[in-house]
Amino acid sequence: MKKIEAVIRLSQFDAIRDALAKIGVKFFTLSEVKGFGLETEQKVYRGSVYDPGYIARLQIDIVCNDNKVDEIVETIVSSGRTGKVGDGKITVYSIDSVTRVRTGETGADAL
Amino acid sequence: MKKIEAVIRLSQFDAIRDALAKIGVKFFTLSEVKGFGLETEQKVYRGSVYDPGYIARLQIDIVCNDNKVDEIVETIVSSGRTGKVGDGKITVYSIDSVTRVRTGETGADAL
Amino acid sequence: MKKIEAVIRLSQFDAIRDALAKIGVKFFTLSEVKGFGLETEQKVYRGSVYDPGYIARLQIDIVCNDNKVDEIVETIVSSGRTGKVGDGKITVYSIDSVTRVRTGETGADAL
Amino acid sequence: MTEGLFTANNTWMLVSTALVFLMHLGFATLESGFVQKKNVVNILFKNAMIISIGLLSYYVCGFNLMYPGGEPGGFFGFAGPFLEMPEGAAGLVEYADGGYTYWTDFIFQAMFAATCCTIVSGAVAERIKLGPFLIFCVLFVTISYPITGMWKWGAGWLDARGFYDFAGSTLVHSVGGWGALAGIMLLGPRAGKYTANGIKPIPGHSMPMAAIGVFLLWFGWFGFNGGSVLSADPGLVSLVFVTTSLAAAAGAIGAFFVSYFMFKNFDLPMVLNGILGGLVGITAGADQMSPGNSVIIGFIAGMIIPASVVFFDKRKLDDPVGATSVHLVCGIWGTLAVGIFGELAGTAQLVNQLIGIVSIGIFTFLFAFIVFFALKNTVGIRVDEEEEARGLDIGEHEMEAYQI
Amino acid sequence: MTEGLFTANNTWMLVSTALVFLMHLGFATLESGFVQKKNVVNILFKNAMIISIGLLSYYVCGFNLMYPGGEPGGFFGFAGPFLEMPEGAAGLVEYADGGYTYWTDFIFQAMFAATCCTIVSGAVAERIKLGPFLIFCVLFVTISYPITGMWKWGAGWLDARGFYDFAGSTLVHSVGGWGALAGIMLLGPRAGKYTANGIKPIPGHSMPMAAIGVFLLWFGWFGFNGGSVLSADPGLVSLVFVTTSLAAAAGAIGAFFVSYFMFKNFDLPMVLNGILGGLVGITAGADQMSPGNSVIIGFIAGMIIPASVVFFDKRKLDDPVGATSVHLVCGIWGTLAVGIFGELAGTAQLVNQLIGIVSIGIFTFLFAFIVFFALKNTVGIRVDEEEEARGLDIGEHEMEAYQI
Amino acid sequence: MTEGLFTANNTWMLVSTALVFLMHLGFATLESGFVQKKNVVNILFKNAMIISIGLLSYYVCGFNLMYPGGEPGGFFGFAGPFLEMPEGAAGLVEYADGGYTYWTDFIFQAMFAATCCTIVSGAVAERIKLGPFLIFCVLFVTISYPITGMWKWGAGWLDARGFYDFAGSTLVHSVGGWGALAGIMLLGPRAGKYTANGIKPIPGHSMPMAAIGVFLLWFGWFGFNGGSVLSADPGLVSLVFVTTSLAAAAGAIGAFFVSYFMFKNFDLPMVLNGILGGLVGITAGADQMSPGNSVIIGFIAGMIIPASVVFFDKRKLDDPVGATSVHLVCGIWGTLAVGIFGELAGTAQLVNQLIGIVSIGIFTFLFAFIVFFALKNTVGIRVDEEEEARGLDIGEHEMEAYQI
Ligand SMILES: Nc1ncnc2c1ncn2[C@@H]1O[C@H](COP(=O)(O)OP(=O)(O)O)[C@@H](O)[C@H]1O
Ligand SMILES: Nc1ncnc2c1ncn2[C@@H]1O[C@H](COP(=O)(O)OP(=O)(O)O)[C@@H](O)[C@H]1O
Ligand SMILES: Nc1ncnc2c1ncn2[C@@H]1O[C@H](COP(=O)(O)OP(=O)(O)O)[C@@H](O)[C@H]1O
Repeated sequence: MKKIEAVIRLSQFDAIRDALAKIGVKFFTLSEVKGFGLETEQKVYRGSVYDPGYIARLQIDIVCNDNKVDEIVETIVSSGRTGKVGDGKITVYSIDSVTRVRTGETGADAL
Repeated sequence: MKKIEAVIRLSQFDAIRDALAKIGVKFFTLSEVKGFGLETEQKVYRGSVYDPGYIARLQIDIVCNDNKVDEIVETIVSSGRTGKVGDGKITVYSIDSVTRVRTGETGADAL
Repeated sequence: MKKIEAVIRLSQFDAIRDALAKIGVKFFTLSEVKGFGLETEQKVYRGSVYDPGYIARLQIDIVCNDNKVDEIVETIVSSGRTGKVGDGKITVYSIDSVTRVRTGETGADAL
Repeated sequence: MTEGLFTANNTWMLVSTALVFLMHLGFATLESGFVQKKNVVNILFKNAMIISIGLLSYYVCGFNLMYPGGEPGGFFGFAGPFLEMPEGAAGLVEYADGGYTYWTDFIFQAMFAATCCTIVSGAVAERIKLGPFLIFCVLFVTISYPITGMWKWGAGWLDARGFYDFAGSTLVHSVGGWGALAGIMLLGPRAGKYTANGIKPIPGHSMPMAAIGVFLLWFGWFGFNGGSVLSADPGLVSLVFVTTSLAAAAGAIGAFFVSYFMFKNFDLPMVLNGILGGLVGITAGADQMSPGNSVIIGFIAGMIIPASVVFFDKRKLDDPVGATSVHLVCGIWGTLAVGIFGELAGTAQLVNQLIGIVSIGIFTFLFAFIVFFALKNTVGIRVDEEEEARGLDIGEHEMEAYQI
Repeated sequence: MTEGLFTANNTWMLVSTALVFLMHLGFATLESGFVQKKNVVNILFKNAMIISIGLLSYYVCGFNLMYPGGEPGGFFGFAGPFLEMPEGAAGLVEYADGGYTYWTDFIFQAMFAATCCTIVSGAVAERIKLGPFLIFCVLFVTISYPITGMWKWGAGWLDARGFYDFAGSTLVHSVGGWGALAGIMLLGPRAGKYTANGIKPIPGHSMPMAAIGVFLLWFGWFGFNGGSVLSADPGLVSLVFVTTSLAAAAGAIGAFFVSYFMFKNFDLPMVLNGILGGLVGITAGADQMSPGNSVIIGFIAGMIIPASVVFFDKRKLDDPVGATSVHLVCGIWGTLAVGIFGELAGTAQLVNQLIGIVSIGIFTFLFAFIVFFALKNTVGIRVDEEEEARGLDIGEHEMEAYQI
Repeated sequence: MTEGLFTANNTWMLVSTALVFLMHLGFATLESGFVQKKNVVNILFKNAMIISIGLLSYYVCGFNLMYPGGEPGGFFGFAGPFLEMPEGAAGLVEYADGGYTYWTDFIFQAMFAATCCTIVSGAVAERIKLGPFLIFCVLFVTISYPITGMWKWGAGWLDARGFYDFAGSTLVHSVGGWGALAGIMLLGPRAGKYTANGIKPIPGHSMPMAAIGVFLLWFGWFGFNGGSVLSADPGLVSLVFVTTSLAAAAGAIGAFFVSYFMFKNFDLPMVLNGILGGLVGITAGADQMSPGNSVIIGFIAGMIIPASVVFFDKRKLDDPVGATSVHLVCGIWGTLAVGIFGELAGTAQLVNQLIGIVSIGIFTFLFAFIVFFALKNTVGIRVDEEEEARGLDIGEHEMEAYQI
């Protein structure tokens, strides 16, 4: 079992969701995060131009079987890319177990 | 050291919190997430019936000692279950270390 | 590759961000969370004094190379500490890979 | 009566009408501010429907139930459905000795009518089923409110007895408060409010919204009380402006001190309710009081609020917006105050005030209780646990109030 | 004409002016409530600029284009730029037989003018470029609105023909609606609204804000219609208050039932739009209808709303706030209603109403279409995809509406 | 004086009173919109208390300090505490040659009084201790405001000298602005605003709230300026409506261009402040200006705003809502403008205006500075760092503004 966490652009979410659906990944958990990175965004407030330091982003968490990982990462990269600085990052790590609350099933059956 | 991440129903949070407290787990971190899964929720806006695709959910993060894991997972399953599609998922993974900022303590002492 | 997740005080964020910047860690992902822990906060509403049970906190996620971990953890501890209960927790765990969406680069190059 | 004076009078009455209308926005914002985010669409929906239902039902029969004309001193009367403008001058300058026209009379009164339901809607919020609540509103505003209103303003038996209620501390606010009390008694508290280890408050989702509501209500009250002079009489209307404003201000101060003393805290919702308490308190005698009296009445009303809120909470009577404390308790206080302070003060008057409070209270409470009871045991009045936890916005309206 | 009556009349007209001004806050809140969080600064900016541009352009030439004086029955006229207060009594009591002064006339009319642009701004929200939109507004409010307005209120040819539009169902609301229609036709829908698998609604970010807007608009409408009596005539103004309120209430009920029947849902935005539909519907004949008529007119207007919203969505005409349904469709309905109900009802009148609707419709639609078309093919009128996705607040204003 | 005229006059003054009251909601929403989410309860609490304190203190002694009667041309006077309605006609039609009654006079003036404190509250927001601030307010509104007010409106020495301030550019707005300046000088800026690497703005948490505030203030200004005619004189009041509206509109346009030119950005907060700047600017001479003059005055005021905001920021004078720029700077500009444009224009007048600005400025600034200084060195006026970081809502009120 692996967990994939991808920090992406707001504007790419729809494209990524649709691309993932195409490869059969319809289930995931989404959260709103603030990204501090290379990309910055100029803002103006009451006459002061400044850089708030962060950009609003989305984080997608996907639990999947080991064999699915590469396909999912590639899909996110291809559908989430704009080529401009700030497209985001994808991290992958191993998890010990996943359990479905409704049934108590674990492992692959829980997905 | 393990970390347990549980995505649950809004409506089950109180039950889960109380159940966890009973087994001595009073400390955790909570965040609001959007769940894309089997369960969907019909919405209507200005005359259009549609499915926004997600449901508002809560994610509970618990850091604990290895021996506590099963008890906690079982507790969340039993107290978080409604039996209807959409009760959520629990993932467990190993962490290298946990540190308490206030004291710098690490490992079990940090909890 | 490691991932560091730190749950911190709202009031310490600026100090921590600046301290991290000093050691060259300028990139991270931030999210707003609710902390259930030892520290509690009394509230009053319409004449009832009560304890909501949680305190608003921030979570900082940092992906870094293994050799950077200790320095980062120490920096967060030293800059995030107030000494009062509730300074927060830092967890560290290993990740299999990190990918930069923009370029598809992986590993150290992706940071 | 010159045309100029008649026009000035009628213009003021129409401005008052518009101000009273705006109070419904005040209630809508106050109530949505004090409920949880997940029930905001529901409360807004109720408020939008209530004013609409109130105006139409008052047009269909409410107005003629409340002002049946005919023999004074009665208990009930009905001048027939719908409106009939009297021919010529009879509907204009002669209709109310140049105070206002027939149409003005109707629309000003109609704006008052819906208020009693709005008061109920806040108290029963976050758990009542929409359908049954709307049915209750139709009956409450079409039957109950006009009948008790007729007893005093319609030249009924209480009027004959000498009961005094200038702008409706009892006829409007207590009436709403009694309805609210009946409702929350039969509904029961919101899930999780009263726990084994004490009261667990359920904070409102937006204090700015609540504050906007209170300021708008104060603003509208200039029409509610000022218009109840039923002409633009310069001396009287301006006095009413003074007493109304000073009572509201004193209410804030009263609630400020008592809540600070009771909870060691600068409690915004209490101060906001204190302002409303002062306004409700002065309403019964706004034209009878000196500025000094109005300060005392408002200050006491403000002090009552925190105590009353705690009182109802102790009895597990769950009222998310404090409608019972503000409208029922302070409404009673204000009505009694007419017998204690000001021009009319005196034991005889005090007795009359009591008779009015009690008789209207019994009738209204019973009416509301029976209606809610009947609904409870037929269609049911409370949403199920799952829906209450998820929120009525999704449950009843399949949408959310905010996309934030 | 006594000084007292003149003063009372003028006072009412100025109160109405203030109320109509507040409608611009109503539009601002309604529109920001119905757009996404990321476009709120943009919509507020537009509304703040529109009222300012509208007042100034009306001062510079709008007023004298709309009321050129001279030969009645014409198509176009201009009394010269800026304002010139007639000497002495001519600008005061004699200016409008004691109804109001020259200054009152200007400022009351000026508050109306900006309305037509505000209506457009809601419909084209979330995707139009700010600069080009402001250019459109300047032209629309400075040229198009006054010219068609002159046809009727400026004693032009439609007035001579007997076309009747009391407070502007056509002259103000439909005019705005036609402009909105032209805009959304040339702009195209917001990204993601109309997908392969059907309509994907884009919910507004704050229902409380939208509800505040509707209540404020209703409140302001007392001045919009009540002031259109052009004096404080007690009988007429109070009748207008009654018809306006009952139509709004009936609009809510009409939309309530139809939307419940169509979508099996208690649809708040529909009920809110239903209220506005009722108000727009009664505007053309608010002084000609009996209460009963106004209930029917409002109820039908309310029933039209859900159907109309669905109709435009079917045609992929994307209108985030429903301006076309509320102001265009109900504006047409209300104008026709004058030929069907009330004092003026009759075939001849109905024909005149049709002529007015069509002629003004054609002129306004063409004007707006040509302006938008010219802008589209020069500077462009739509923001790029990236900006639309990220939001116009960041794109056009480099800031966000909320820090929450 | 006919009864009709008297009634019409008094009615207008009471409507104005209600409108000025609503400005306090305008301030409350504007200020809460411009502060951070974590300090919203605090700012609302302050606004609710200020209006209440203001009304009561004005009742206790403010009114009689500001209008002592007796010898004109003085510096100080006091007609004794509380209110005493003159017997019979003396308090009614004869009180102000039929303009309004004694009660109207009091309540209209009372609504003005609290304004000066509200202006301060916005500037010192997000860091001042609640208790000491309320103490300041009591002293400021009970002593300082009435004394300087008396100099002009109470027939004091400035009035005798020929200083002119129609509705209070100096007497109300600059006075508030001077108090604000003293406050922010002694408080210091909010933590993190002025950093080593330049200014780090702290964006307000809700632009819709701020926009609602500005529209409500504009709306209320019709009563603030319109009521300052002190009768319903048709010609004058309608002229004031025109000048007030055009100045506000021109202020928006002025701020629009300058901020676009300075920051290459469509800056909503600047345009909103520009509107307020235009309103403050016209206030001193709203009855003396032609429409053309008012456009110029408003436009210049609007252009001043962005420059002034930057100016204060450069000097590290941290004003979250821009109160000093809007009320102090534009208040001074508006007062000077009376000597430059309109009926009174002339060097002699300009000198008188300067004398008024300076004398009132010195008195008020010193008064406020001394009070804040005394509080600072006793109870302290600033919350500690931890509380500032966590927010005053939790710190002072143990609650949050939103549950979202
Ligand atoms: N070391 C890191 N740890 C955690 N998150 C990171 C890290 N580096 C970048 N991110 C996240 O990825 C987002 C995009 O990264 P950024 O450097 O802006 O662009 P790019 O990935 O194209 O170089 C950042 O906003 C941040 O949220
Ligand atoms: N593969 C997954 N990765 C991450 N989160 C998931 C995954 N599958 C489901 N979830 C989360 O669990 C929630 C519940 O899952 P769902 O399929 O709706 O019901 P159930 O778990 O009962 O089958 C989803 O809303 C989503 O937040
Ligand atoms: N076992 C845990 N698992 C996850 N998060 C925790 C755990 N214990 C504490 N936390 C987080 O750390 C925060 C601070 O912990 P707390 O016990 O309040 O203070 P301290 O860390 O100083 O003892 C909590 O609010 C919570 O968000």
